[in-house]
Amino acid sequence: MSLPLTTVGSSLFLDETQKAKKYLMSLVSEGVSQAVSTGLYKSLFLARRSEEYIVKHYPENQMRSPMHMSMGQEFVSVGVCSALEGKGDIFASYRSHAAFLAQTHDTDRFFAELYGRMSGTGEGKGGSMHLAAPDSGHLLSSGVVATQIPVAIGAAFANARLRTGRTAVAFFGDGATDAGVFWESVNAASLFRLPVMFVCEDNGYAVDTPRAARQTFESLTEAVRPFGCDVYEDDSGDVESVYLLARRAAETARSKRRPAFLNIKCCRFLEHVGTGEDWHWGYRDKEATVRDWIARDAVITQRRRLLALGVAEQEIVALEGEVESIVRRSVERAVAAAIPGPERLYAGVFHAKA
Amino acid sequence: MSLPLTTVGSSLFLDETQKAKKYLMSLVSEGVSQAVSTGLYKSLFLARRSEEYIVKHYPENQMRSPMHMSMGQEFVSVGVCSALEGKGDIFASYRSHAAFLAQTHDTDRFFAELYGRMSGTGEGKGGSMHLAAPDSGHLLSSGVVATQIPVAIGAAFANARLRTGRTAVAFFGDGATDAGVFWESVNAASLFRLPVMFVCEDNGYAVDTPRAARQTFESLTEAVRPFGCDVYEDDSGDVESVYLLARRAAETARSKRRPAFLNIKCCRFLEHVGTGEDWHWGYRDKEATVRDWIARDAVITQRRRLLALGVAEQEIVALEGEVESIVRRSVERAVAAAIPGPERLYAGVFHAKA
Amino acid sequence: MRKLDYSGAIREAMSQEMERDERVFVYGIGVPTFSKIFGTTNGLQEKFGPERCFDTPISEDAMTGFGLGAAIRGLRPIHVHIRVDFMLLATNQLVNMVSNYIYSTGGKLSVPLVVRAVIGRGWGQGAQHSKSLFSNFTHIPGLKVIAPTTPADAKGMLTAAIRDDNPVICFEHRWLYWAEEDVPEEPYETPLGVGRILRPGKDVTIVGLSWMNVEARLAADILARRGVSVEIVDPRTLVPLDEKLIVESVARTGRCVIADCDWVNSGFSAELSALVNEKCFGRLKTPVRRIGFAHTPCPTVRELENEFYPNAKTIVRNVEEMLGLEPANLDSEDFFSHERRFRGPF
Amino acid sequence: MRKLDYSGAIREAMSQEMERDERVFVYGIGVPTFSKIFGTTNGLQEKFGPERCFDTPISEDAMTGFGLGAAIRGLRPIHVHIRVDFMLLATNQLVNMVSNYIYSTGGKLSVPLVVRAVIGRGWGQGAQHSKSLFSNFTHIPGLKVIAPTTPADAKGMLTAAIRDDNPVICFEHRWLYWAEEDVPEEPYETPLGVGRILRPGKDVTIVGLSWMNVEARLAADILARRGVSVEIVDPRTLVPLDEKLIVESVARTGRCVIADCDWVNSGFSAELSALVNEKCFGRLKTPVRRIGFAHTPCPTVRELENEFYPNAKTIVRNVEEMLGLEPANLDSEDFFSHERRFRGPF
Ligand SMILES: Cc1ncc(C[n+]2csc(CCOP(=O)(O)OP(=O)(O)O)c2C)c(N)n1
Ligand SMILES: Cc1ncc(C[n+]2csc(CCOP(=O)(O)OP(=O)(O)O)c2C)c(N)n1
Ligand SMILES: [Mg+2]
Ligand SMILES: [Mg+2]
Repeated sequence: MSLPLTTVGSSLFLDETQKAKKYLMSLVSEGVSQAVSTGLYKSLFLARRSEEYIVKHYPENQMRSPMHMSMGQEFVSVGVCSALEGKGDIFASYRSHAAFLAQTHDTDRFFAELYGRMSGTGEGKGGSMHLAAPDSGHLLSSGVVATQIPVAIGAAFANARLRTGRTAVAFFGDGATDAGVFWESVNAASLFRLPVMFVCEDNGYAVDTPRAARQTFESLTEAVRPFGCDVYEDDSGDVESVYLLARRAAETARSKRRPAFLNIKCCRFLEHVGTGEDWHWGYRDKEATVRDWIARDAVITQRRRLLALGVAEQEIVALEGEVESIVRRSVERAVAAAIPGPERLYAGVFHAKA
Repeated sequence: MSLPLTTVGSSLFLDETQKAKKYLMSLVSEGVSQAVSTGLYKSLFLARRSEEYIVKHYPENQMRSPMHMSMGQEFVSVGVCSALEGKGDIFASYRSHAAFLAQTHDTDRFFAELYGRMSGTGEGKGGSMHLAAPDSGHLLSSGVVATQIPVAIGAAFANARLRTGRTAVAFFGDGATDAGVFWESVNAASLFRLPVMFVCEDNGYAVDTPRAARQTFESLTEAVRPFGCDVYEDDSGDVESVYLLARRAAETARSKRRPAFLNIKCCRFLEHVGTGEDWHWGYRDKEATVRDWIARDAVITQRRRLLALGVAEQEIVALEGEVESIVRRSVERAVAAAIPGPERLYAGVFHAKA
Repeated sequence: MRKLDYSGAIREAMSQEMERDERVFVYGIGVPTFSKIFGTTNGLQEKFGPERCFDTPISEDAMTGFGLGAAIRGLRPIHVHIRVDFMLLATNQLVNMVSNYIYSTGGKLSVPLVVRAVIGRGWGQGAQHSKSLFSNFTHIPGLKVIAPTTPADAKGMLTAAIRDDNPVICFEHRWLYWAEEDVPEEPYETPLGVGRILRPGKDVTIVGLSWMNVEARLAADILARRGVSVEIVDPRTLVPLDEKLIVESVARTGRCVIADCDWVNSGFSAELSALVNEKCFGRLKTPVRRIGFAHTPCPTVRELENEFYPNAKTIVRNVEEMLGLEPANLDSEDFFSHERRFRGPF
Repeated sequence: MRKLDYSGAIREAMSQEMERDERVFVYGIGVPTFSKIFGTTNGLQEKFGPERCFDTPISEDAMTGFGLGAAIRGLRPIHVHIRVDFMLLATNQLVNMVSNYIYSTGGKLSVPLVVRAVIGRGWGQGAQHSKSLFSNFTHIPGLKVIAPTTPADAKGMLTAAIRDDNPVICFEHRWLYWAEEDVPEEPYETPLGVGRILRPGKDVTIVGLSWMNVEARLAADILARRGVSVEIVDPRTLVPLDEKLIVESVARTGRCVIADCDWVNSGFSAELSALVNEKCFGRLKTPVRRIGFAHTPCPTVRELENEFYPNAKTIVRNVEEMLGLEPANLDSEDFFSHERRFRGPF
């Protein structure tokens, strides 16, 4: 299966290897090991391929639920979750496929949930907007804008009290910063000295409403600063840049016991909800979006970087093949898995002691 | 009837008339006419005397409802409402006695409401926390923290649309700035280009919780700035200073079609709710509070200023006597007024077309 | 008369009232943007400009207070929520402010605020996009609550709501947007507080709320084929309720099923059941039955959704039991035509 | 055993559970500050430190999410609201998040969160400080709801709530804080979901909620003097409800008054009435009656408050009517002892 989007991005560097290499290296300020670079690519590719499978199979109408695709934005959650090396506690919005996979790598439970199967994260009751695998540090995703944000600070409080060494992370869109609860949460986190990370996946739109139609800040990041966070901004569109930033932010947050706010610019490649493109809506300019973002697709960039770092193409292809077959098998397993029987309806409203 | 609090304040300047005069004159940056100075004093005195009557009569248990006294803070709403010369639309918190009287001067309906009489602003149904005299530009007061703030921006929108020439003003405490809805409102007002005034009566406490236990801003005012308001701060404790500031802010807001945020430091002289003092709670230092605020009581300061400006003491005494008898008569009228009969219970749940 | 669908009827009511009265405006998240709230705001911004039809930040709490403020200072706002679930962020303003402003000012003031909230089953919407919550608002004195079922009612009742000087919450089930019928072109008011007999019958009364009237009609057709005559009463307005219409119908038939698209426990169906039982005491042949959502959060997966949501079949089975009839073979019936019609993503 | 008042019982439950389990903590606006939530948090900060008993900003929405987050990551939070009215700011978190977290994770997780909400008449509290809103929460699947009446129940049920792995909302009527009785010193659980017969009787069942049980007892005493035997059933837990206890009592007496301290329309009393009517069909001698607030916002002035709130007299009159008795002369009764006892400001 080949992806139009990926193809667009890859053209950028095709005939200019030297320039590309220099560009790629310039994107990050410090070095990361080749293993990390490869790991980041693997995570990115896993998220991308998984969503490509969703795009492919969605029309079959077996995943019967609204999907908010991460495509194009994966580098944010991949960068952050990787930086936390599994010690993150992730709270995400409905646009949480990438965050879920970056954190858990668990395509089996992921697809099972999308297909509404017993083997899914919530035995099909949750669906795409309510993914949760707390055993792997993905605590929840939520379909009501900004609702996950205060929950993350409560988890940060528990982590601090119980000394779990885990760092709570709230992922949310720029639209969530319209909501009062975002500002309440930032203030409370700072007041309680909680090393929580607020990560804004700033794609510039809430559905098709641009930031300027919702907010008047010159800089959102600067507006957050007085609330007592350390603030960071990134518009590189690059996973390693985000990775390094997140590492630094997490360290600072832990050592200073202060929340971190990361405003990461990104671009949603597909429509707000659903698996198609949305150029016909007319709210954003295709040419500019392709030029500024899709052509600089972080997945392709990272692949190019591996090549530039001297990783052999066959190695990358092998890795991609491995990921691809994991994804394919997860989809197959999900399709074949048991659908919850009607008796499951009343099960699990309340917690049953094990 | 004489007031202990007033006496404390008056001592400051008693033996130092020259110094006092200089101090008083230095408090304001521009001049105001003597008529305005006198008017401000009259408003201050009206609010103060009215609350002194509440203090006096409250133990009779005929005003049977929680009272949140403005005493000590009157200069904020008096300064602002006077600056708007009756063209303000006022939205206040439960601590709204001074705002109500500064805006309406209507002691009759005020006391009637506190006593729960048919002739009150809400025929006794509203009480101290729900004063409203929309015909006089006091739109509402509300007992749930911060709830009045967004309502003010809606009124500002209507005023702009209907070209009423009125300026909506939200008064609220510093505690209200903990609430998300405050930040939502500031953002929306700025986005919609509404010339609304957000006036924080910053007494430093939410009940007995000091600001530092609730917020982490170095400066609240600076935190509001990026939201697209013009911001102002005042810690003079002086009514003329507030008056001039509010005039300037209102003019700028109207001409630039931008909201204004005014952070006015002040001090609540009495307990959070009720008519007594609260030194025994132990959350604030009596000596410091008296020194920094009560001794600089804005009511006394303004009286001194009138003297310094050459207003004859008899004139002031006459004015005070006039106000006092207005207040006394309003109380008498309220006491004598009709109590709503049981048939009023079901009346007015819905609006009845006239 | 021409045919109009429910979505068009809602739009026409707003458009005509905006034409008639400059003070009327409509706003809310996504109101003028691409998806136009299921088409109900189509063309309004083009026609009335961005001052009278506009988008907002994702700030439901503040934007509800905004509506109240605009209403008490002379405008007539219509605030739209694309899901009642999101309106929960406005609960404080609706319950603590909007509902009691008139009363605590001694009844002298008016609050001409309309809040439109979309409800209803979609397509794997899950627990946060599927609630109805009628009773959470009917419980609050000072709020009027309507839930029109037909396009003609939607137009007339929304018009009445816009002209009403009190806050009105209007619940619109998304599957109703497709329903089509003859709708008068000129503006008209369908008075609030007056219910409607959607179908006369004599064996059993079904009191249907919103979408459940559609299911009730299907059920009535099925039951008619075996000789059971069903009366369907649509209260249309939940507050103030047309008690008389309901009580008289049940007094006639002696049997009552309340079909709600909300949870049963403490739902508006409980209020209706309590009412009917009080007022028809001694005249009921069988206990009142309540039909509604299963008492669980709404599951996402289709197979459980089908268990969660009541439909015509649920109604048929209940009526059969009440009448002591053997369950009919319903294999040839199509109970899921809408479920199939609706297909993602939203 | 020693006597303890309700406020002390609540405090003791929290204190003993905090001692027993390090993960328990209590927080909310004003929790550790001077007024100590009617004394219920006295001494807790001193004993357990500011990490386990703390104040918050006036940010109910965020602080509710905070509780959920702490609960799903291993702690056992108790969040306190000095008025249920302020908890409305938390509606979105409670209804959209807290209630369905367990379900949409397939029932695998636990949410050991307790939310305490103070309700009840005070002293000219007005429309924004006087609500109960039981039904707004009993309507939501996934929330447990309790409303203990007696000090012993308060301690036992709050203890059970703290140990429960599900979200529990605990409603406490402020006038109950003064009630005193023998309360065991050691920690104990009063199981949730089990009601209680507060007074056995045979002529009529009064199902009382929270404070109304106090009024019901007074009414029962008055009625006893003229030979009417009243049974008082206190469900104590509203969700999950002890249906059996209620239904059996009404089946025995054949008469039922539901006495609620909340609005009647769409209130929990409607749910109880619907239930009783369904389950006791044919066994009721008279229609079920519901008693509650007048269907108006709460007025501030005392004279209208007295009309707004039901009390023992309301109950007596209703029972008299149900039994076809002449209204007794009640002039010598004191129906307002608590109203008088309570005196401002708060
Ligand atoms: C409280 C609330 N209001 C409205 C919505 C409808 N809605 C769903 S997504 C969305 C846009 C959110 O934008 P943003 O936070 O930037 O996230 P993005 O979709 O861009 O990732 C809106 C308004 C909602 N889910 N929740
Ligand atoms: C939403 C809400 N939460 C809690 C309360 C309880 N409460 C009443 S006044 C108050 C303090 C408010 O402080 P501030 O805004 O500074 O006003 P001040 O009383 O100092 O004038 C609190 C917490 C409330 N009324 N509303
Ligand atoms: Mg966005
Ligand atoms: Mg304050």
